[in-house]
Amino acid sequence: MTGIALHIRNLSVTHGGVAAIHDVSISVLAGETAVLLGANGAGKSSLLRAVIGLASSTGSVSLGGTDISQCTTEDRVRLGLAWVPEGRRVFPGLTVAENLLVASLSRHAERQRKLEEVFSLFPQLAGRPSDHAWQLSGGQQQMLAIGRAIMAKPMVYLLDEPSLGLAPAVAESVAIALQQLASGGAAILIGEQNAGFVRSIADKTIMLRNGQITTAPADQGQLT
Amino acid sequence: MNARTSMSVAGGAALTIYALFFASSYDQRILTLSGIYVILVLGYQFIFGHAGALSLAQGAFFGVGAYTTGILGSKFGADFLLTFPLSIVVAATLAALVSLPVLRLKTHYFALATLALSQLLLLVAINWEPVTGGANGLPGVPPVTILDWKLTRGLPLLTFVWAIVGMAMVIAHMQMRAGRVAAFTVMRETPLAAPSFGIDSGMLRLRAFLLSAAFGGAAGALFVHTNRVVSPETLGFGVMITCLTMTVVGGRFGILGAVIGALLLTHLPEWFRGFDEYYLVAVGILLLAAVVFAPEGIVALIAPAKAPHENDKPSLHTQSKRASATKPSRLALEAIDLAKSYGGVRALDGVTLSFGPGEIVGVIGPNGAGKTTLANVLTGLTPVDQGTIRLGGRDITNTPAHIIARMGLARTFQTPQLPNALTVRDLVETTQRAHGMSPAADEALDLLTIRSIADARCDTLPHGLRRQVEIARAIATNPGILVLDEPAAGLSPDEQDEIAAICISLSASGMAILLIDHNIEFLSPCVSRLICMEAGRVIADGASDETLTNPDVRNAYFGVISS
Amino acid sequence: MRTLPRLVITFATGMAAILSLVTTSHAEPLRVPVLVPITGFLSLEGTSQKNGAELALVGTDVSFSVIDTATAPEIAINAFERAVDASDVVSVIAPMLGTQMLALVPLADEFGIPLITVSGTAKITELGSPNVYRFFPGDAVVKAAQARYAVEELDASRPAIISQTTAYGQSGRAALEANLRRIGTPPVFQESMDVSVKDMLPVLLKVRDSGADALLLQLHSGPTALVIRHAKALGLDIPIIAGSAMHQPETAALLEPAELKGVCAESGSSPVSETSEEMQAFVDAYRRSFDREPDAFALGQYDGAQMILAAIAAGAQTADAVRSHLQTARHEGLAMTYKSDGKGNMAHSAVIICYDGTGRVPQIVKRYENLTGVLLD
Amino acid sequence: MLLTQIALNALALGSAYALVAIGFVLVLNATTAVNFAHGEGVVAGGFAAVALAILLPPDIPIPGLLLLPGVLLVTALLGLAIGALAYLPIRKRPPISVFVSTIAVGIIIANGLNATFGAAPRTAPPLIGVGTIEFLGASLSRQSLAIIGITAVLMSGLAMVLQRTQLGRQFRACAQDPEMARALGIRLTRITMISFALGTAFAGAAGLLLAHQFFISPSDGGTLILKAYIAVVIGGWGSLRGAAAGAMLIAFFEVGVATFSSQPLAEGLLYIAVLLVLFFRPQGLFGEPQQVRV
Repeated sequence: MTGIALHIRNLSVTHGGVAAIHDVSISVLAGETAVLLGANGAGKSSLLRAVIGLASSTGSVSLGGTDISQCTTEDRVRLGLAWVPEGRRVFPGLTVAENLLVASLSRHAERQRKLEEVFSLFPQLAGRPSDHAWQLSGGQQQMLAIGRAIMAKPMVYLLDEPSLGLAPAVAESVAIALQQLASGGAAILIGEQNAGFVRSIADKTIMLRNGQITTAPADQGQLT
Repeated sequence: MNARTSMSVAGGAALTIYALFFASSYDQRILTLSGIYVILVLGYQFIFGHAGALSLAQGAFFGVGAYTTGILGSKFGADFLLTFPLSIVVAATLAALVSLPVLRLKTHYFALATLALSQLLLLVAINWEPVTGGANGLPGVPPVTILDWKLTRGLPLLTFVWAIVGMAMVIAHMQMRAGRVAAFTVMRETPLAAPSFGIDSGMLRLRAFLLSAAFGGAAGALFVHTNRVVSPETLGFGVMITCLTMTVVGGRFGILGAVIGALLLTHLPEWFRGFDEYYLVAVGILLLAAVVFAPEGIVALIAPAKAPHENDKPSLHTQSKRASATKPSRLALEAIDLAKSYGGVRALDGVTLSFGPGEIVGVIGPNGAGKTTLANVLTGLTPVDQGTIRLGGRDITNTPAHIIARMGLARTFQTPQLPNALTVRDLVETTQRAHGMSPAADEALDLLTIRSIADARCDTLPHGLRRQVEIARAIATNPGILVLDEPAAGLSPDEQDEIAAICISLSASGMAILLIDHNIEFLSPCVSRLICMEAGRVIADGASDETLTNPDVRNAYFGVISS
Repeated sequence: MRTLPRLVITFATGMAAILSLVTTSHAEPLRVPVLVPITGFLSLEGTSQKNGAELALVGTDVSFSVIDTATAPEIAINAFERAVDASDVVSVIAPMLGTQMLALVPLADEFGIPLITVSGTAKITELGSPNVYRFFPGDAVVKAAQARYAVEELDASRPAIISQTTAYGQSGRAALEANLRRIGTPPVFQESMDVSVKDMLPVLLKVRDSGADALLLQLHSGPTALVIRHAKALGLDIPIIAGSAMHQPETAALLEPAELKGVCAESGSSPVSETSEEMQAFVDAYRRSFDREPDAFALGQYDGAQMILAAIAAGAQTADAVRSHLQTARHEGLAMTYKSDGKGNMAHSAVIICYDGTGRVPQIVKRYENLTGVLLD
Repeated sequence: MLLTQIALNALALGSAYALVAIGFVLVLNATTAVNFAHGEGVVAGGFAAVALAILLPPDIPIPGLLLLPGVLLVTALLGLAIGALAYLPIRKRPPISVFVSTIAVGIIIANGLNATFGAAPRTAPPLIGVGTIEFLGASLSRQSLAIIGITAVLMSGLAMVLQRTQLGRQFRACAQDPEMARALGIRLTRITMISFALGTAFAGAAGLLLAHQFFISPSDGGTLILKAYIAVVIGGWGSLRGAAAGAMLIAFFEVGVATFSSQPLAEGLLYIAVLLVLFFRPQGLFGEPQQVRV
């Protein structure tokens, strides 16, 4: 799988008349991991929310060559976009297995197969399918949130601050999982302020400041 | 004169001409009833609109007023000058009695408690036949009688009722002068943070509840004089639903909304009489359309307002110079052995720290270390399980947050707590008023060089400016202690430098500052001391370099970044 | 029964009314507005009222419009003000809800317009107003019949009362208790309950435990049927003498004929039970017009409206003239003979109906004529 | 024996109330808005049963149970209409607007039924025949047993759907975090409309269950929504278990406490109990204490 999986062109987002993202263009190839580095409030979350369709924006977003700018969030997901939000937002009252199953858009058999796949990627989750999501630790919740995204078999992953609040060892295993997804052909766009976490996995780094791209890509590890 | 005012004047004049010259006795009666409902809705706006609490007791206060007048009038022929004030007092007293257990309840739990109260009163009215006349009610309530002057129905009663409506409007207007509207807005939109602004939410809610009861009682009393009979219907859920509907359809704030809602809903069924047995279906359809097309009230549709409290056009100040900080009171904060658990998790576990005038103390620590809990506990928003906090030598442990704030401890929040509907100036001045100061926002705004946005609504501000507004709001009361929770998060390096410089200048004038952040680059240049927390404990407390080189700190805090 | 004379008189007055209206050829028709509850919990009874009035007034020169009073007093007043906001209103058909009547009486006095109603509430004729005319036996009459039938005919010595907490229930209960005491059999148990109560088992268990040997009801239609159904289910085998709500065909329709067996009720009349020709004509006309069965409220209101027509036929062209006719005249109605007792109580007779378990049409088992003695004069 | 009978009646009434309250919570959880026309949903269910019963052959005693699918269908459609007219257009507005828009819908339904069916109370066919069954010395009403049985079936059906099916998982996900649910590709509007249909169908089923034993009239909606509201709040806002428990509590007062005191007194005691519960548990019986941080 090659080619541009996600292409963001001239994207702008405004909140109450003030620009949160201004004229940002990014493209991510299939199998590539791109990292949006920026401080808290630089506009990473706004950008990712605009791409998934939860924040209104101008400019265009295309997915595997299809323009999805006019699509609803639900349709964008169905076309192959997955979003792992900041703070995980797993469904606390659903069990681990239910959190995963609910995110699948496939039929029953395929759903079960995908579930096993997530469990094999995250053995920590495999052991407790019937526990409620609120009982999990932060790291496990992050894995669950990523696993939930995997269930929909997306071609592009959007991750917002996946390392936030994670112990180093846990962050490491999350990073390894992301690498596996990329090597499987998925395009990954990560919004992150912790450069240390993404250093090992980023193919491309984009610096975001005050809603705009500031430095050329492929310049890694700036924030530390 | 703005659009809304001129529209009100024109509408009022048209209505007066109609009432005086064109209205039949029947029209006059409907207008009289409308006026009574205006009073009821004006009262309901206090608790439901301004305080934002879904009270289902407004009908009960109406009924209590009605029965007070009804019983005294029909059994003793008592004078209006006695029964009317008494109806108000009895309703307000009832509100005061139930306020203690009921007002602390939230959202629908508050609604249910007020509903249960109303239903209990209804049961009493129906079943206490000797006094209330039971289900039949009491006939023979005299007309409004003042000394020997009996008010006849028709135009005299209409004029009298609307004169009282006018008085009610004046009282509502005086009660809801700009400053207090803003305080209510802060309480409603940022309920958790409001106490830290010095706002006594409990008192505000109580005031709103008592006012709503008093207005309800007055409306009930007039209603009984208009019908000359008091019956359990006045206490029934129907009155409450009517009142709620009028308020939502008309508008939750402001006199015009109350008038529109009351006039429309009393006239609507009368207009549709021609539909015979389907007339209420027609009323329902129009009501549905009204809510769907004007979900914020018709008043918002015909005269859109920026906020419940209107402002003139923002005046464009030029970027002003930074003012020098005035001298704050000199205070020291001391915390001894604080502990706080949330359902088994020890968020604070024996924290002891102190700092005093002129000091800037930084607090760092990984996520979940208890930094924000510390800020909440020190400022009184969260009660401690154990430990002592002293402010300027006085024990303030578990003192209400608004009192602590007024003693000179100000703070900002990790996520700026700005009420959407207020302008920056209103927010700052509301805080100053809550501290008993005369409102003067400019100085604090100048200090942050944000005077140019003084008249912008908070919800239009970008992130960086929101932080600056928070800080301006906090220092506008000249606090002795300032607690800043992640003031630099999300700011550009330039903006961060700006904040640091402000902190330094404030501390130079004697303010004690606790700076919670995890950005070392931001903290290092300005703090005199650095505290590091982990898992609810202080693991280091000393000069910046000392703390930063502490092996425990490196392990706990820099583990992630340097991995 | 003086069937023939009555028929003749009715026909004659009707003809006279029409003739007089034709001959005098008023520019503005006289108005008799109909203010009745057609929405809310009393809309069943209110609709009967409306239909009865309508049946009498349609086809005459009297102009009328129906205005809903729902259940609250202020809506009744609104309706009244709306209705009298026209000239030539000679009388108003007023709601049967006691609370609304209490609110309307002072207004009627102010405007000098007589109110014609079928409300049973005792209090409305005790206010000293010359403008209240009740064409249904008041609580004083029907509750006397109900109490006497239970005690004298069914040999009850330990009666129990279940009543509603509405105006209808409360004033009826008071009259019933007073009548039972007067004849020396005070109730051994009484309870009042809200109209929304679903399960009657609790109250019926208490009735059973009280050792009552007859159960007297003062409930609205639905609750009356509920009590009967639940009493049968419980096997509570004591006679039930219900209030007038039971005689309404809609109430009987809620129950199986078997459940109705042995159930009796008081009423002013029972049109569906009567076999006389003129009553049959009324019942047929009513069915044709409204596609339902008439009840005593409809008939009472019909008779009341007929008396107004008779007054007009006799030359009354103003409210004052209609009032003086109502005050003094004797009117042979379909249900009974009406004459004011001086306070506006026009009806003085009641019937007791019972169901035999084979159908939903009750038999009249006892007539209590002229219980107040007014008609003797 | 007496106690058995009281308990059975309370359970039957509580079951019907529980269906109403659970339907209310289904809509509440999907929309965070109060559907005040829910009481009229019950009334509509009762009248749907009355209307459908006319279609049954008149002389052959056919159990009212057969009407259940038809009633569910009619009220589900009504629920869709309520959702489409009174909720979707104002879904982004303050929830209190929905409170009033559904009050308006309630007025339309109640008065529409009053004008078309007349004001008289109506009765629907018995669910599985009339009479009683003797069991352990108590005579148990067939109707009560049927009400309890049907409620049990409907509630376990709902539990099955919610716990075991993809739709149920989507339902619960939307209730917990609607935006996140959308971001997983779940069609929120569809789920919302289904919950209106399902919630109102539950109300409609309750209407059928109540209509024979307790009759139904167009003006009944008001007291039913009051009871549902009390049950849902006292049980803990948004909790299905709490709603059922709250409904049982109301029935316990209406039947149990009323047996040993009087009806008005029992009603008063219920409200006092409600106030006491709120005093000691401000978050309701099954509600989670709120802990919001700033």
